[in-house]
Amino acid sequence: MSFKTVERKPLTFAERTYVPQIVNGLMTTFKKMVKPNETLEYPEARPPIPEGYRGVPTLVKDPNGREKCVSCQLCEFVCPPKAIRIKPGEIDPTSDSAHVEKAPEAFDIDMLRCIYCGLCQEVCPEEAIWLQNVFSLSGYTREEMVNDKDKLYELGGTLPDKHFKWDQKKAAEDRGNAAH
Amino acid sequence: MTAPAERRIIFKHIDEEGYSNDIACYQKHGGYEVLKKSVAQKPEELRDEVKKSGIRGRGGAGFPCGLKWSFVDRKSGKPIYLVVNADESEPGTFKDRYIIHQDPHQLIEGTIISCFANDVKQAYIYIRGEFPEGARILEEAIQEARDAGFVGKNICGTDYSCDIFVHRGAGAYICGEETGLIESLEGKRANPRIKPPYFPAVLGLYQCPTIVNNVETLCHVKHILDMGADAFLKIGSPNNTGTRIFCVSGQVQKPGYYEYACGEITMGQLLNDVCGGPLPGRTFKAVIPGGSSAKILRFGEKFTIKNKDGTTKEWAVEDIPLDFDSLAAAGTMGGSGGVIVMDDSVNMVEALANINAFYAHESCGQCTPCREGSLWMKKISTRMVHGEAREEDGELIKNVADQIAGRTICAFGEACSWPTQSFVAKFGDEFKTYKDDKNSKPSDSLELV
Amino acid sequence: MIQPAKPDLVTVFIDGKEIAVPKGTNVIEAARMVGTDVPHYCYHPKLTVAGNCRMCLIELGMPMADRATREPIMDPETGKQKINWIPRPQIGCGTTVVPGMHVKTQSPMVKECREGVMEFLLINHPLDCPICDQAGECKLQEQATGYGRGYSRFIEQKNVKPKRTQLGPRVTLDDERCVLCSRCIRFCQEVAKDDVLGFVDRGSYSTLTCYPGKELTNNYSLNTVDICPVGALTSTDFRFKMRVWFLKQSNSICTESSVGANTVVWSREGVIYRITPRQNDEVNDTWMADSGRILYKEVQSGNRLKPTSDLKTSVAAAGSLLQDGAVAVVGSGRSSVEEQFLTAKLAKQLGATSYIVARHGEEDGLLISKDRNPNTRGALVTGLISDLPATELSDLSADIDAGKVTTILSVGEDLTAAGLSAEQLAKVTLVYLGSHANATSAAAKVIIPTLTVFEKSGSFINQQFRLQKFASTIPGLAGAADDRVVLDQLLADVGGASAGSDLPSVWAELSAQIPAFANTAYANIPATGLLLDSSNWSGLDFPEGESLHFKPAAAEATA
Amino acid sequence: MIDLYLNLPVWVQATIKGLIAIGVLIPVAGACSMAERKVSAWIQGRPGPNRAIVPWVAWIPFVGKALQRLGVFHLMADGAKFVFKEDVVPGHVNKFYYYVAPLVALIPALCTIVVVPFGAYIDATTETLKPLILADVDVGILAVFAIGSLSVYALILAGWASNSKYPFLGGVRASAQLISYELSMTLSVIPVFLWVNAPGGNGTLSLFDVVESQSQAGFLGGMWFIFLMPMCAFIFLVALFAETNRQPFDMPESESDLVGGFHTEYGEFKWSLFFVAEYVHMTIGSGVFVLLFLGGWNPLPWIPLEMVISSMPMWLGALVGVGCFLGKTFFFIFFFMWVRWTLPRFRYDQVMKLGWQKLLPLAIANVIFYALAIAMIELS
Repeated sequence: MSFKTVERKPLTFAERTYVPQIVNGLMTTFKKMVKPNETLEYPEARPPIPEGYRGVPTLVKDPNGREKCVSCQLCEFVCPPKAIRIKPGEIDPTSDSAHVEKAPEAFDIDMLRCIYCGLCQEVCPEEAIWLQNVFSLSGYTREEMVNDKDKLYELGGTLPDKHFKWDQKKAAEDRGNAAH
Repeated sequence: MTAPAERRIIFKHIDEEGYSNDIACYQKHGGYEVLKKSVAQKPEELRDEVKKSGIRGRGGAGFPCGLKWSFVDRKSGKPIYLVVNADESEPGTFKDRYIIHQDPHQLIEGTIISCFANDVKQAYIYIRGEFPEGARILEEAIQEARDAGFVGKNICGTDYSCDIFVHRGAGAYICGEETGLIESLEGKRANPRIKPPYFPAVLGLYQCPTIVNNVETLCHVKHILDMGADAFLKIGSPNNTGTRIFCVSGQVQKPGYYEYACGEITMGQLLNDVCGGPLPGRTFKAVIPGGSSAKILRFGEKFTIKNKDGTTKEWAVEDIPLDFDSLAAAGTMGGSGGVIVMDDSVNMVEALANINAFYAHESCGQCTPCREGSLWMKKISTRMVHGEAREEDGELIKNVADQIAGRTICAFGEACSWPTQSFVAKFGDEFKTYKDDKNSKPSDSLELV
Repeated sequence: MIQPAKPDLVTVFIDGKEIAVPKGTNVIEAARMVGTDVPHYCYHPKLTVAGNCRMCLIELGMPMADRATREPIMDPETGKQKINWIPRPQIGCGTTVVPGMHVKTQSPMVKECREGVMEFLLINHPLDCPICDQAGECKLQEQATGYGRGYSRFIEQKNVKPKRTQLGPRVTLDDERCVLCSRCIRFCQEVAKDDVLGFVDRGSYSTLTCYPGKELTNNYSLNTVDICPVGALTSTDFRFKMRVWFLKQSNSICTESSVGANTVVWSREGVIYRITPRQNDEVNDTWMADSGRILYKEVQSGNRLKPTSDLKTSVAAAGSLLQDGAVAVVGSGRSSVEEQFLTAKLAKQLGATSYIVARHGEEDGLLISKDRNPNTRGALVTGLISDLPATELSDLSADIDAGKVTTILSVGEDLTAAGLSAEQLAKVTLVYLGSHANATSAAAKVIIPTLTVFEKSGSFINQQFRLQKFASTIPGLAGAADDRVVLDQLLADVGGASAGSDLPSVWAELSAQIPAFANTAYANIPATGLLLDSSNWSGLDFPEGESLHFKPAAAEATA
Repeated sequence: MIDLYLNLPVWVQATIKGLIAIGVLIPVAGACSMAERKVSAWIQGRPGPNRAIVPWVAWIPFVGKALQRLGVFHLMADGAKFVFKEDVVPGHVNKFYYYVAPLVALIPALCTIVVVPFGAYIDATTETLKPLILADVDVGILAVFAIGSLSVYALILAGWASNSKYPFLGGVRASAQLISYELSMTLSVIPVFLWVNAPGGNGTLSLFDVVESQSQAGFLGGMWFIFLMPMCAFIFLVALFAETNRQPFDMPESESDLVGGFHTEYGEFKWSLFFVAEYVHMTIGSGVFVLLFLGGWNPLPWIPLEMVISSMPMWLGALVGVGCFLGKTFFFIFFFMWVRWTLPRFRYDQVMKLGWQKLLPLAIANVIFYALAIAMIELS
């Protein structure tokens, strides 16, 4: 025996006519009708974006304004739809962040390909790529939908940093081995 | 129990009034007589005599000298070299310097005899770079000996010729390691060689068979051949023959060098009776018996030692006879004879920081565990004394040391990890509580080497 | 019990597996033969053993024997001879096998040693993998996955060392990443014979540097980058260009000289990023010259010939030119065997004399020979030429002046460089097949753009008469045609019998017509090349002197 | 004005009245589509359509905004869209019937209005209440049923002409369903007319007379038929839902199983005609229900319209009557929508079962019951 018959309570006459149920249903919907709306009137009203929301991928700078991306191309590698394209480059030796050595020369994310999976953010060893709260992105041409480096930094802005690892590195370089 | 009397063989004349390091004085005290006697014998006989005497190397490892000589590849057709290791850099050791400064001819005589015994035509004295005076004295002494016909062509009128050159070291602890020394002697960085295949007895200096012996060992060779192996065997205990020079330093009343027959004196006798005990108002806390790389002994700890007949005996630190085997049984080593004494005023973390700083500075940087590990240990112990000690640091530093010992090219791996291992093993509580220890002086003012 | 091995073989037991290895093999190589990887940094099979990384520590044991009687001591439990394990770990690279040796490469002690060494190597390593070009082919990364701790116990300040040191014109050094394995130093001493590298400072502060006043300028400097197990030595050319995991590897042959160094070409999406040597112990070991590594730049050079009309039209135009007038064919020592064969066929069909131009340069006795044509021997074997070529085409020059030649087909050769004057070129009708523009292409009536060696497949015959194949590494320039196709179509156009231009067809013909290639098919040429019978040409006086794995016939005879 | 109108020939008057009726009905149908969206939105807690706005209306303070929020301009946008959308005709359809079907749907729907009175006024000359109706014919309800049920042909035609399986199924369902419920519906109004045509009166099927009989003096006379004959009203209502293809009876187009039912292949203006027809149906059906059971233009039970408007000018009285009627009708239209967004759609077999096995026996029993009851009253 692989099944069990469930005893059901026999329906009363009123129940069998369904009329009380229908009336009940009508009451319910009427109550709903007079209640305030539950929907959000986008775009005038915007939803609160929860923490950790995976919106449009962006590039961020550290609080000193240094671009965090070092073009390690791990995001390019991990990106499932191959939306990311990076051309690595060397940082100008006269620059303040010359000690970082490497930065992207070009960084494109094709938003027509992007699936907002967040793997790029997860894989980024420099915490440079973040899926932030921009959730609606539109354009008239395919080209417009490819975010280049400038656009990505404009979208990303500056995020607080906990580590300042490159600053520490530079400080250590300045201090030399004498300290220990 | 009072200490037995000093038995000076090598330092017999060293402290005598008017004893100088010129050849005339040396000959007046019977110098070069053994050489004259030896060159008349067959080299094999000399080698057998030395082997029979059981003399163990005084450089630190305590390897039997006769055995070492027997390893030398005499069939290769290549010249055999003898190198005198006068690169005395083990902290706490200063015996070789005294021999060189006070009695260089004793060394030269021992060297030439050894050269003759091993058919060596060319010997080098590799002297520590920080001993410029010693080098000068040696140069002069060799010149005197050469002029007297004891060194150079046709020694003592025979057709045997052997010359000695003094080579000043490049100033590194690792130059005292025999293969490092050989590399340095060849004019390279003193990076120890891998063994196999570079055993000095086969592929040593200039890829030729090479004997590397300590200063004190070679001096003993002279005395062995002088008194005969049988007489030498009677000094000291079996397998630990001859006398040893103990260089006592640290917090005792009378530090200095003392020569005793091996195993004749215990640690307690040496420190309390010979050296006058601890400084007023202090008690002994620990002692390192054989140079800074030897494992430390903590006063108050007990050692259960197995006798040969199967019975056991119990030793306190004070009861340990100062010979190679007894110290090894107590978990440390006779090493180079540098006895470093610490009393209760010493904080062990700070002492270890000092030792670690030395070894980190001296690591040659060739192989990974010692190169990275020694500096890491230094960084940990330095951080501790600079006020950032953590409770787990003791365990960490010991674990780092465990990762070094036994995995390096040369013995430096052990040398730098044994102090840490033993300090933490025996004074682990001090490492745990260092941060809260009232007696500690965690500040930058603590000067490390 | 040890099986009686062949005299030159030694039986050893690695992790219990018995294997007979040649005498003198070290434990790492022996383990490799049983398929066990012993991790290492400083050891390199082509360099002397330094034994300083301590990563290859293994446990070593010998069968126990009674000291006095030499009787083996048996273990009653297993019935086998007891093994006397050495309590301290030994290095695998510096330990050569002896009969009956037992090795443990996977024991807990070995694992602990490796983990310890890994931790030590990483504490002062900057861990800047995101910006390090070695990432992806870094031995530290590889071994860290197996033996890394996963977290750091090191809370102190890491050592600071010089970054971005220019060791030479082509090599950039990041000292912080260096694990002081000394491979580069040994390479410079032992292979390049240019002892310029060394360590300064002591202990953990040891730093790799050039000797004062010296630079790493030798033509083999980039091999130090190849053998550097970490990201310390980087190629200035390749630095920060592309991550290696994106790159496709294709086997190729260096065209710099007749040595024919085996190479790997690394490309991504039709762009070549670097060329590295490929191991071939008979030709180039694991080395190649720096000058051969920049040859890929010709693919994107500005003077590439671009198609102006479709192939059919150009071939028809060329064909009609070649059919009237007295024709001479100038083939090339840079063309592949297949192309040279087709060129010879075409010349035969046209009744033309065929030439190739010799190119000579300075040889370095290592991997660059005097003959700078990668395939002079190919021209001899395929019958394109019958004698050694000259650097100047004086016969052809005389024929032009005498009016005996009115049309010249040049397969990628610049005739002005081969001694013909501009006036002489103006006198004749020129058909030029080639990938790059030059004075000859400028004077040519018909130009058919073809591919560079990186864009096509084929084979070369090097100075040892070793037939070596190369594969196309990137798609060809749009519109440019494979030389083979062009030659084949030209042949068909001038009335010859075309047997197809694809490699199997050409090779079917080659193996049928050329005795040296009998029973050879392109697909069957081994990756390390196929040594051909060179006795037919032993009388020729080839220009090459001695190099890494090559001795000229004369020297061999005297030796 | 009224004189002028009354002096016009009868056919001109009829035409004018007809145009006015159509002019009201079609916008009402449009408004229904709007209302449907709004009602569904409110029930579902949404604001519903609220974006479209004509610029110059937007400039009116408050009102413009309010109208926009109400979504009234979507109606215009929708209409414009239907008119201007590309007229796509699938290749596989039977063109003639395909084009005819929407017309067949709309024409009967609009025709029924002819016999439906939508108000009443006091004729100044006779001082009696006269209906506002296009054609005050005696067949009344019969005409409504007769013409109204013609619309099923539109569905069948559309389903057939589309030459595609879903529309075909939709058409088949429509025909079966309409026949099933037509019976109950017709039976359900018999008691009403039995009551109205009490013995002694002259027989009538006029809807005006039905309303009149709900505005008599006395308790029973002023009582609306919904109170007098609730079962009739119930059966009529259920059948009405089925007849107008409103949920839960929208079998012909049930989009969950038939994609779009009979109009799957229809688009743009032609589709909108079906739409309008459905809403017109609904409007007229509601109107008939109001007339039959809710006292027509009488404002409240026991308060006849005559009583309210006797002192008013004729035109005002007429307006009040129309207002009462429209108000009730609109409520009913709202009721239709309310039900739509409350009840789920029946399964087709349930629809058939309900129609034949439940509603029809009930309707027959109902007729018998009221026939007997009325006979008893008459006899007593």
